[in-house]
Parts: sequence; C-alpha cells; structure tokens
Amino acid sequence: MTITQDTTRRFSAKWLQDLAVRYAMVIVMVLIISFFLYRSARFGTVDNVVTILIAAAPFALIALGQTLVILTGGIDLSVGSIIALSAMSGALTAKTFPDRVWLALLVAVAVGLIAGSINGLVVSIINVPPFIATLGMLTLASGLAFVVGGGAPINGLPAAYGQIANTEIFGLTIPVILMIVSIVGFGILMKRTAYGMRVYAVGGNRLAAEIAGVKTGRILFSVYAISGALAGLSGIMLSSRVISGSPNLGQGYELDAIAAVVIGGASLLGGRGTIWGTALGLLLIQTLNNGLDILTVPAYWQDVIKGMLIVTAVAVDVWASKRPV
Amino acid sequence: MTITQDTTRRFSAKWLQDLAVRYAMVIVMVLIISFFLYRSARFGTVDNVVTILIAAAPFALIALGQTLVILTGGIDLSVGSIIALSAMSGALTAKTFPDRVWLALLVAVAVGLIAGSINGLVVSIINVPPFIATLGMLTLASGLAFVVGGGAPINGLPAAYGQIANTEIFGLTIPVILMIVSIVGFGILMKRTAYGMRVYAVGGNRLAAEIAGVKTGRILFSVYAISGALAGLSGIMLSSRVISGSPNLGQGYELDAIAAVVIGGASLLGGRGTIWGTALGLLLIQTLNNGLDILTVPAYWQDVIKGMLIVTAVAVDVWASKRPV
Amino acid sequence: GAGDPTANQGDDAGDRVTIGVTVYDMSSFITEGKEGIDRYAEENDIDILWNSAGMDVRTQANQIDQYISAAVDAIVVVPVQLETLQPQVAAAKAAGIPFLDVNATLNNSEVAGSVQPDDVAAGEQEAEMMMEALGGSGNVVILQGPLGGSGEINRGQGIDNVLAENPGITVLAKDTANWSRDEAINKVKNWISAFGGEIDGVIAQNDDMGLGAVQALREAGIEGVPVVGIDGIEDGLNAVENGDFIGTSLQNGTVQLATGVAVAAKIARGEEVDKNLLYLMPPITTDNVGDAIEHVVSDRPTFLDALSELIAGNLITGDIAFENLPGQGE
Amino acid sequence: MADELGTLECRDLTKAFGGIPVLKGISLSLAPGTITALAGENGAGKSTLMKIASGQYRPDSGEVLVRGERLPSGNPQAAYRLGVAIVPQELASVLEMTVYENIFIGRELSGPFGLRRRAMIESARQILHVFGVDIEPTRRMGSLPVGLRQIVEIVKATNTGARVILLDEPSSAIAEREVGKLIEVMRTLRDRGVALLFTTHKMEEMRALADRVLVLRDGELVLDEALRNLTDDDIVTAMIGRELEGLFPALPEPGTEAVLEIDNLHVSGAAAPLSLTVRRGEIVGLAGLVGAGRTELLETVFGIRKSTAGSIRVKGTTIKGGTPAAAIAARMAFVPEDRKGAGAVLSMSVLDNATLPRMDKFSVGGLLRQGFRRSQVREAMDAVKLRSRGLDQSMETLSGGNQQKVVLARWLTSPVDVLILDEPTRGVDVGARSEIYRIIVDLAEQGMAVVMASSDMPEILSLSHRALVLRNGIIAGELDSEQLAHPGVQDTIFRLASGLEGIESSDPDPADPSTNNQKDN
Ligand SMILES: Nc1ncnc2c1ncn2[C@@H]1O[C@H](COP(=O)(O)OP(=O)(O)OP(=O)(O)O)[C@@H](O)[C@H]1O
Ligand SMILES: Nc1ncnc2c1ncn2[C@@H]1O[C@H](COP(=O)(O)OP(=O)(O)OP(=O)(O)O)[C@@H](O)[C@H]1O
Ligand SMILES: [Mg+2]
Ligand SMILES: [Mg+2]
Repeated sequence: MTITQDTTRRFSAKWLQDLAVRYAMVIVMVLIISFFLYRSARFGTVDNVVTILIAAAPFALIALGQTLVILTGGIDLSVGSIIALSAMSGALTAKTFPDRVWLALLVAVAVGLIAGSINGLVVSIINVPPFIATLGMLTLASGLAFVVGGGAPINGLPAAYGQIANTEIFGLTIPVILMIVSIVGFGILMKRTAYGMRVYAVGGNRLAAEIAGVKTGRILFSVYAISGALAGLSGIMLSSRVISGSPNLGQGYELDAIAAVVIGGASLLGGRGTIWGTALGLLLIQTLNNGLDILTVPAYWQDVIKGMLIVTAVAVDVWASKRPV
Repeated sequence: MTITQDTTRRFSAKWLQDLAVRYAMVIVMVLIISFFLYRSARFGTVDNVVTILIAAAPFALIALGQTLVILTGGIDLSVGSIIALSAMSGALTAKTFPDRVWLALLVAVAVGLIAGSINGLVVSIINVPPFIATLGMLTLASGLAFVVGGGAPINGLPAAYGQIANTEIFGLTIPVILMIVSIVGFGILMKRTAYGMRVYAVGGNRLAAEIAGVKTGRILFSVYAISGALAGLSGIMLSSRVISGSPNLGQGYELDAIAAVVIGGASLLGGRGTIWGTALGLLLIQTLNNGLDILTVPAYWQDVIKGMLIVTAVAVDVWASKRPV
Repeated sequence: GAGDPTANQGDDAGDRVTIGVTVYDMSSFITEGKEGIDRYAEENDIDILWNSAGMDVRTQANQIDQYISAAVDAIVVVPVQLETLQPQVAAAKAAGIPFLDVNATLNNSEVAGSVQPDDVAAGEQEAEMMMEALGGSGNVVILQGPLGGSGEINRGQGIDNVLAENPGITVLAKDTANWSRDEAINKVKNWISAFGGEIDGVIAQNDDMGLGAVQALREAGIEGVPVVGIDGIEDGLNAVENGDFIGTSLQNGTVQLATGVAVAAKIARGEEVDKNLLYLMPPITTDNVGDAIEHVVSDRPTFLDALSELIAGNLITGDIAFENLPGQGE
Repeated sequence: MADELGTLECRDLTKAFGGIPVLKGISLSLAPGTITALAGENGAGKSTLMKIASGQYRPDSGEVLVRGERLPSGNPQAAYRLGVAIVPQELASVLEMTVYENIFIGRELSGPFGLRRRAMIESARQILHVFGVDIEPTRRMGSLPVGLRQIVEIVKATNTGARVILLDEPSSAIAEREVGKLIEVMRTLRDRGVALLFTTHKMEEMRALADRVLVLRDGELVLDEALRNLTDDDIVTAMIGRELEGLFPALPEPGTEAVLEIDNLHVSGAAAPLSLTVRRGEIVGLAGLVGAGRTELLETVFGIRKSTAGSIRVKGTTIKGGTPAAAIAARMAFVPEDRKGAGAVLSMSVLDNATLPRMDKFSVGGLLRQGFRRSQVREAMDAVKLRSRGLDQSMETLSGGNQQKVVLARWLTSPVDVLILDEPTRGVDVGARSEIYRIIVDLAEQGMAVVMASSDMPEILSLSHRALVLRNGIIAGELDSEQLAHPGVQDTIFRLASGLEGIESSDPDPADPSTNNQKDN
C-alpha cells in the first residue's frame, strides 16, 4: 500500500521528475536569466516576458511537432517551408475572400496537414529515410510558396487578417495561448495516453512495437501529419502577425526547432525526449535571442555567444545527467 | 589458389559492386541525364560537363567529410559556416600579405581544421550530441566570419588570390582536380585501410568497436577534424574563385552535403554508406541544378521539380535495394 | 548597463535623442551605413540602439516591440521584407514614437517618414546603360535578387520598363542568384552552356552578382560581353574602372542610412524636415568612377569628416544622394 | 479446454535469401495445448521459420494459417491480432522505456483520465513475480542485463492472451533457476490450451518441456516425432547428420605459472574488492545467478568498466590505461555476453568483424592486407564451422549462433594469453559447441589462461578446472575439480549462489540502480 502511494505520487509529478533530470540545464537557464536581469532592468518586466512569449509561440508549435517526429527516430526538415507555403496560401485566401478571414486559418492548417501527410506517407509506406523525404518537401514546398504568389509576397491584406494572431484574450495574444495550450496538451498526450506511449515505442524499437501489434506505420504517418498541421498553424500566425504573406517566411526555422528538441534532452535516434524538455530548450533559445537583443549586442557577436552558450548548456547537462549520447 | 585469385578480383571491383547495389539510383540518374540530353544539345558538351564538375567541387569536399562524420553516426552542420569563416580568414590573409597568396590557403585550411577539431573534442570528450555541438559551431563560426570582416565582405583582393582556384592543370581547375583526387583518396581510405574500417565500426556499434580495441574517441575526433579541414579547403576554393571573401559564403551548403550523402545510401544512424554512393548523390544534385538551369526553368519550379525528383530517386532506390532505413 | 535603453529614457536629457535602429542583416551596405550613422550620431547628440534581424521578419518585429516598450525617441527600420510590420507601425504611432522606414519600403501610410532609394530608377538606369552598349538589339540574361524582396521587385520593374521600350532585346533567361557572387557564377556558367555565344549582355540587379557573371564569362573564355550592376560596392567600382562593368549605380550606404537617422532625429526634435525622401543613385561610369572610389574606399576618412555637413546641406536641397561626384548636382 | 482454435499451420513454406534457399518447403501444424521443440544446427532456418510464422518475413511461397485464418504475410501486427506472440532470438525490447511500459506496449491500460500507469505497474510486478525476479517495473529496460531483459520479454509474450506463442531460444541468456520458472510458465500456458513452439540447443530443456520435437536441417524438416519415441542421440543425429561423441573433451593438467593476476580489484557495484589468480592452461568457471556480478567483473578486467582501485597483471606486467585497447595489447581477449550490443558490429561483414581486434596485424602502414586477412580469418572461421555465404556476408544476416561463433573465433587469428568468456556458447548448437569446447581446451593446453562465466551448468562442471561462485560481486565459494566432480555439486553451487550457505548472508540488494549506470551507454 505504501509503495503504491509512493509510485502514484511519483507519477503525478512526472513532469517535475523530468525537470529534475534536466536540473543542470535549469541551473544554466537560471544563470543566464540572472545575468540578463542584472544587466538590464527591462529584461524582467512583464512586457518583456510577454515579448519573449510572443516570439516563442510560432517556434513552440513547430518544436512540439518536431518532438513527436524526433521521438520516432525521424526528423522533419520541411517545417520551415511548410510555414512559408501555408502562410502564402492563407494570405492568398484572405486576399480572395477578404471578409472571411477565418477561412484563411483553415486553408493554412489544411495545407500544412496535407504537406505533412505526404511526408508521412513517403516515410511510412515507401520507407524513404525521413531526412530525404522531408528535405524533398522542404525544397518542394518552398518552391510552391513562390508559385502561390507568382514569385512575390502577398500584400495589401485586409486588416481583419491581423486579428488571427493579434487578438488578445486575457491579455495574451492567440499564438501565445495556442502555445500554452499545445505544450500542456502535448505533454498530456505523450505522458498520459496510449498514443504517446506508442510513439515512444516506435522510436525506441520499431520491431518491438510491431510484434506487440502496434500499427507502427500509422504512428509514423501521424507524427508527420501532426508536425505539418502545426507548421501550417505556425505559418498563419506568423503571417497574420505581420499582415502579409512572404514566400521567405520560416526559412531555416527547422534548425531552431530541432535544436530546441535536442537541447531539451531528446535523442535523434528516437525513443528519448520529453515535451517539457522541448519547452525548456525553446525557452533557452528565446531567452538568449531576447536578452542579447536587449543588451544590443551586435548581431554577429550574438551568434558567437549563442553558439557557445548552447553548447555549454548541453555540455553541462550531459555531464550532470550522464545522459546517453 | 583458385579461390584466392577469385576473391582478389572480387575486391578490386568493390566499387563496381557498390554501384551495382545502387543500380536503381544509377538507372534514375541515367534517365534524368537522358532527358536533359534529349531536351538540350548543349547539356552533353565537354564544356558543360566541366561546368558541372566545377560547380560540384566545393560541395564534393564537404560531402566527403560529411560522409565520414555520418558513418560514425554523427552529423556536421557547421561546414557551411566553416566555409564562410575560412574564406574570410583566407581573404583577410591575402589582403594583409598580398604577395604571399599561398599563405591564405594555409590559413583557411588551418582555420577549418581548428573549428573541426573543436567539434571533435566537444563530441568525443564531452559527449555533446553531434547535432548540438556542430549547430553551436555553425552559429559561432558564422558569427566569427562577420567579426573577421567587421561585418562586411572583404573586397579588393590581389588578382593572385584568384590563382588558387583558377589555375588549370591538364585543362582542369585545381578544385576539380582536388575533388577527383579526394574522391579516389577517400574511397581508398574507407575501403582499404584500417582507419576506414574503424570508422565504420565506430558508427556501426561504438561499444563493440571499443571492446575490439578501437580507440573510438580518437576516431570520432578525427572525422570532425577532417570534415572541418575539408570545409576550410572548400571555403578558400570558393572564395578564390570569386576573388572575394563573403561572410555569407557557404550558407546552407551543409544541407546539400548531407543530402548527397544520404541520397548515396548512407544511414544517419551510422555504419552504413560509401564514398561512391556520396559521389553519386552529389552528381544527382549537381546534374539537376545544371540541367534545370540550362532548360531555364524558373527558380521556384526548379525547387518543386528538384524536391520531387530527389524523393523519387531515393524511393526507387529503397524499393529496389530494400536498403534498411 | 551601457546598452540598456532605460538609461536613456525620458526627455530630461535636453536635446539628446535615442533612436532605435533595426536592419535586415549585416550586409556590407549596412556595415558602411552603420559607420555613417555612428559618425552622424556622435556629432549630433544622438544615441543609437542597434539590432540586426538576421533576415527574419519575426525577429525584426520583436526588436521593434522592444524599442517601443523601451520608449525610444524614434525608430528607424531597414525592413527585412516589403509591407510587413503593420502592427508594429501602428503600435509605434499609438505610443507617439516616430517610425521611419529606410532603404526598403514598408508601403505603409502610417509611417512618420521614409528615406528610400529609387530602385525603379536604378533598374532603369542600368538597363539604359546596357541598351546603350548593345545599341538597342541583342540577347541579355538577367540576374535577380532574392525573389519577393523589394529590391528585386523594384529594380526588376525598372529593367522591365526599359526593355518594354526596346523590342530588339530578347531576354534569354532570368533567374535569381540571391545577391550572391558564387551563386551567380554557377548560374551564368550554366546559361553559357545553354546559350553559348548568344549572350550579348548581362544585367545584374546588384554588383556582387555582376561580378560573378564577369568571372563566369572569364572562365568560359568569353570576352566583350557587357555587364552592368547596381550599388557601387568596392569591387563593383573597381570593375567599372578596369572595364569589366560598363557601369553601375552608386548607392552610398554611408549617406543613405545616416540621412535616415538624420531625418528621424529631426522629427523627434520637432524640427522642420521633408519626411519623404528619395535617394536617386548617381550613375557611375568610367567618367566619375575615380571620385566614387575615393568616397567609398580610398579616402573614406575625409568623406566621413564631411558627412554631417553634407547631409545637412542635402536635407535643404532635397537631393539626398548628392556627394559632389563629377556630373552630379548640375 | 483444448479447442481447435489454437492451431498454427504452416503449409509448404519456402524462403531464400539472395538466391540461397533457407527453408525448402516446410509444413507443420501445432495443436492447441501442446509444446513443441524446434531443434537444428545454427543457420538451419529455425528463426527464419518463426519470423515467417509471426509475420516478420514474407515467405517466397507457402502460407501460414492461424486458427484456419490465413496470415497476411509480412505483417506482424496482423499476426498479433490473430493471436501469435513471439519472443525473438535477438531481443526486441525498447531500451529507453521502462519494464512495465515494455510489457504493456500495444495493450496499454487506459481509463477516462488516460493511461493507468499505476495499474500497469502493479500488474507488471505481479506477473514478474511468477519468475521470482523482483525487478522494479519502473526501471529502464536498458539498465537491465540481457538475462533479465529476456525474462521481461517472455513475460510480455506470455501475457498477451495469445493462442500461439513462439519462443526463439528463450533460455539462452538465463540461468538454471529462471529456466525452471520458464518451464513452469510454459506448462501453465499449455494447460490453458496455448500452442507453444520453442527453439533450444539444450537437450534437458526438450526433455523437460516438449511433447514433440521438430528438427530442421538445411532448411528441411528431417524429424517430426513425439518426444517419448526419441533418444537424445536420435535428436542430435537428426540435427547434425552424424553422431556426436562426447560433448566435453578431457581437460589437460594446468601449469603452475600465474598468467592472470587480479589484485584487490574494485568492481563498481560489488560488495568488496576481489582477487583472483589464473594459472597457465587453467580454465576458471564463474557461476552465479543472474545479476551476480560476473559480467561486471569480467568487463572491469578487460577495461570496459572503470575500476577505482586494484591492479591487473598479465604474465607479470601490470596493465595500464584501463581500456580494452590496453587489454588487447596485453594479449587478452574477451567474448561479451551481449553479442548484439557489445560483440558484433552488425552492419559490417564477417571478414571486417573478424579483422577488427587485430588491425595492426592485418595492415601495413594503415593499408589492409586483403589476401592475408582473408586466409587467416577463413582459417579461424573454419575452426568453428561457421556457416555463412562467405566472409563478405553481413553479420546481421547471419543466424544468431553463427554470429556468436564469429565473435569468439575472431580472437583465434593471433596468440592470446588470457581468454575471458562471458556466456561463450549462448545460442550455439551442440555440434559447434563441442568444437568450441575443443578449441578452448586446446588453447588452454597451449598455455592460455581462461576465465569463463556461464549460466550453463554442465559447462561449468565439465569445462573448468576450478569454479568460483559469485554473489553480489564477491566470491561466495570456490570449488576445485574434485568438488566439481561430486554428484551433489549442483546443489552446492545453487546454495552458494543464492546465499543460503557461504561467507556472509547479508541481504543482497540486486535492484540497486546505482550499479547500472555504466551499462546504459
Ligand atoms: N536477412 C537475411 N539475409 C540473408 N540471409 C539470411 C537472413 N536472415 C537469415 N539468413 C540466413 O538464413 C539462414 C538461416 O538463418 P536462421 O536465423 O533462421 O537460423 P537459425 O536456425 O535460427 O540459427 P541459430 O540457431 O543460429 O539461431 C542462415 O544461413 C542465415 O545466414
Ligand atoms: N533478480 C533481480 N532482480 C532485480 N534486478 C536484478 C536481478 N538480477 C540482476 N539484477 C540487476 O542486474 C544487474 C546485474 O547486471 P549484470 O550485468 O552484472 O548481471 P550479470 O553480471 O550479467 O549477471 P551474471 O552474474 O548472470 O553475469 C544488477 O545491477 C541488478 O540491478
Ligand atoms: Mg535463430
Ligand atoms: Mg552475465
């Protein structure tokens, strides 16, 4: 009886446990934040925290999808391009039907879902390595993003288009709310549902999952479809925030998203990683971006510092948690 | 006696064997090339073949280094930035010592080697996942590339700087010769030497390799160092060809290099892949770039076509060779 | 901290103003411009907060948000992308902070001021130079900037305007080389493969790509094909001088960006100033390339010393691209 | 209880790899409520047959029927749905997940608030208890030794409610005591009407379990007979096509010169430091229960695990560095218990795997001596009767037993002073096993010192000059050759191993996770 209680308590605090494993990373984070707080009074203001959250939101969406993909041992390089393609599709829709802006949201997410599903089919049915499948989609979607706008950005959008991302609820804009809801939602999905467990199993050992009756093909398909749909959502949020559709939007975002996941402790071999870890990784990257901007460190020195800090943070974490490579 | 002869013959044709495994890919390549030949009489001219080779050369160098890294189960995202950093360092050296241009070559390769060695140390000693270690280096080196030039490209270089890449020997420029020599050299290194076998072993099963007496840390270190040095070489060649140093040089090249390796049949999990495969993958990408330009396909349609063809080529290959994912 | 915006907050600092600047990236143009800005600011009681967006709209939006909450006196933006940042422009307006777009347009009527190069005119200018060299007939190839960027769109517009009037000209190929020399070199080599000796001229939307084309032609052993660029970077000016280029158009970042900050400071101080200025790039040919090289490269310190005065004068005449080159101003 | 529904039927299955036939028309039928043993030499096609029956492989021709329903080929999930469960030879566990998660993959317990983890943990604890192993169900699978992983997989397969259970060498990594539990579990399942098919190379297990024996030779079913009609010799003869004389060769007398001297070695996780001297030509057996620390000891001696104190000397020279490379340089050789994880590089060929530990010998100035290494490796592999399509065959396409032969025989290309063996004959068939024993004894005769950990009791009893029983990382008892020949020795060893008799009887804490960190990578 005592033992049972013990395990329960342990389990309901699973996320805390996860954090504890990453404690070294948390300490590094706290150090970085303290430094920024010390150097700039503005860093800690509510306004600035909100600024960080707003900046983080579109990344959070793709990083969550990416977490699922990476947990299966795959990788999704196409999210940046899918952002561009769905932003362009959304913008085009808004331009065509200026008084039905919410249609744009729908179209963008649908476009992302379709692109992601194609990734999923190519990976799960034709068995093309995820790197190639999604690299192909990266190239293809970015080409299509230009095709949609005939090579140019889509401008002159109705002001209502901006409402998608800029509407505030309880003082938070929609992307921020989406981010928070998604982190919690995916956290629960991955820890508390059979689906989540199966995603881990497929990534940990596909054969083992297969002989246990798990429909591994479907699981693989689903993670890419989810990642695509989230990229679509991220694309429309980004595009709505600047009220314009650009075929260059989202370029290179995939690297930052993957980085957040790996910084958060996930293994690119699959099977290991958590949503909370990803959230932590995301926070690290966004805090650095924001803090260094606030201190108006010149752009290229920002890169130098960021490169070193990210490696250091992970090195400390590896050393402290002895996480397997 | 007979048996020995037999086996020897088999071995000297190992590269042919490798090609035969990739025969489906070769067929796809032949189809693509035939199409271009049919559509444009110019595609098959000697001049154009040389054009393809020249364009391929800087990619070939980094793709070879990348092959070694991927064979160990790692990844080197930093090659693009190392190209920029070493190009800037080389250009700065040439600007400072205009009459000793060959010093620039040395400096560039040394810079690449150092950057690569840092990657190697971080990966092999501190056990930071290669993705993060080299992502950190990507960010850091690209920052430093700007620092070297104070944020600007380095222009007004002595004409002699151009000789590094533009000197012709037997009608081929130095980068092309370097490419051919390196492909053959690395082909031999990986198939015929103890070092090559150790690289495969480390990637296939690090623990088993360690138990068999391989100093796995050193092997890991070495592949990153080699990859860095080759990126340095590639950087100086690129920079010398355009007689200028730009901090944006090489941006995004890492993806193309990794793509070439994976198209060539290597597994990102390590242990599987060949130099010939990489050469083939490289050829596929470069042929597509060239052929689509010759047919003056608009840039974004090029992307669409390239994305689909690469996935198709690998899909056919997967289906035909049943290569493990 | 030194870079802390709060340190400069409030109007009690007398005439001193703080201007937040965010640029698309650290290109050589921007780097030169920053030198001009820093020099001008130093001599005119201005504090500069500087950020680069690394070619990312989202980053730029965040940086502007930060400037607004730091309550700077004015914001100068060199946008990553055309027509973006509407919410930020509106927010700045609401906060009473003058907001200027410089060098690339946001196409937003809400901005407090705008200092723009006339890219359409520059495109026309380089195309005209090419028409002159070709005598109105022949085959050209065009190297474009990154598709969808305002530079590519406007310079392309200018080129198209001129081509429309010259039916004797055929465009063999037109594609992007993303402002980059090494991309241009491969692109042009491939076109040489495709068209052999048919190419009579190369119109590059900037100098870097033009220089790539020059190198590609050289590698292919083709001589006498005219190449034209825009921007007047060091190597471009040298190319004009040694005949590799038939000409270029000088976009002097030092002058243009510093002018942007000058206008912003004047608006912030409530001084009278023309709020919408066009920078008309002077054409550079063998006739005036020597002086241009002095301004941009060889005698830059002297040029910087006179910068504040030059801008002050230009703001009165309205010809903000004026820098006393031969053939300019009269 | 025995209804018609339990049957598995294979009809005329054929399968070839790269044009070489592995199964040549196999037909068989398993009745519900029976246990059938599948025997055969290494590479005979046993695993291939099981993989086809469980949907992992597509047969070239023929079909598999489960309860009369045709199994869609190449679809393991369909096999699972039809009620076929398998414990593969190369264990398929998710190392990153916990024990209970592994057990419940695919049939997770969920409630209205998502997964019922607590219920799964409890239930896992109970079914593991049947095997007498008190593994904490929340432990990470990757932190367990192979033997325990195998038990977890057996537990997993036997609790799916499957009507047909295929066990591919279920006892290869576990010791006698656990085998006893396995036998009990299998019998219970049989009594519930499940049809069981298992492979083994051990005659005792067939005797204890099987109702019927199938023997595969070269892809053909050469024997299908009720067990009671067969003698051991019948089975062996059917398997290897000839009669086998004694399994164990006679042991030569060891020398007196100390070759391996282990002095006060601190093994992480062990209760106390350990000292041990092995003489020239001596074979020392290490016995113990799963988790007794034999593997840890051997790995520490070979430099795979770091030790904090103590020294290891080979022929009087202290080994410095504490790395496998240093150990190999001192002419030590090691055959690990986990051949997939630590022994073989599966993606490489037989030739390359065999070359790996002797790279200096097989290369000149870094260049490989192709002809030389081929001839040397061929010789070594012939010595263990490796069955492969040539030295260029990839390790991963070798049968399990043949992989084990490569991992062992690769050391034979150069003289070795100290041979360290951890479960050396895991999965090796009787014929090859007798070859391996002969080789070990030959090598000992030539002056090598051998340390061998084994869970196979006859191996300990008949192949060692001296046996040490380990418990908790320390030597709980030592038995000389006379004691080993004593009829009651098995019981003595068991009592020593489980702490019922011996030096100290403090409560062992085998579940202490702190001892496992190094194994994780
Ligand atoms: N994927 C594969 N590709 C090529 N050959 C294979 C493959 N799988 C198995 N083989 C070959 O098929 C033969 C039978 O292998 P199988 O694993 O069925 O043997 P086994 O009877 O289980 O042997 P063991 O007792 O050693 O486990 C072997 O010769 C093996 O090399
Ligand atoms: N019955 C058990 N219950 C729980 N954990 C166990 C049990 N047996 C072993 N373990 C775990 O296994 C680990 C021992 O792993 P190890 O690899 O040393 O086993 P081993 O030495 O291979 O055993 P053997 O002596 O059979 O070789 C111990 O740390 C212990 O945590
Ligand atoms: Mg088998
Ligand atoms: Mg053991």
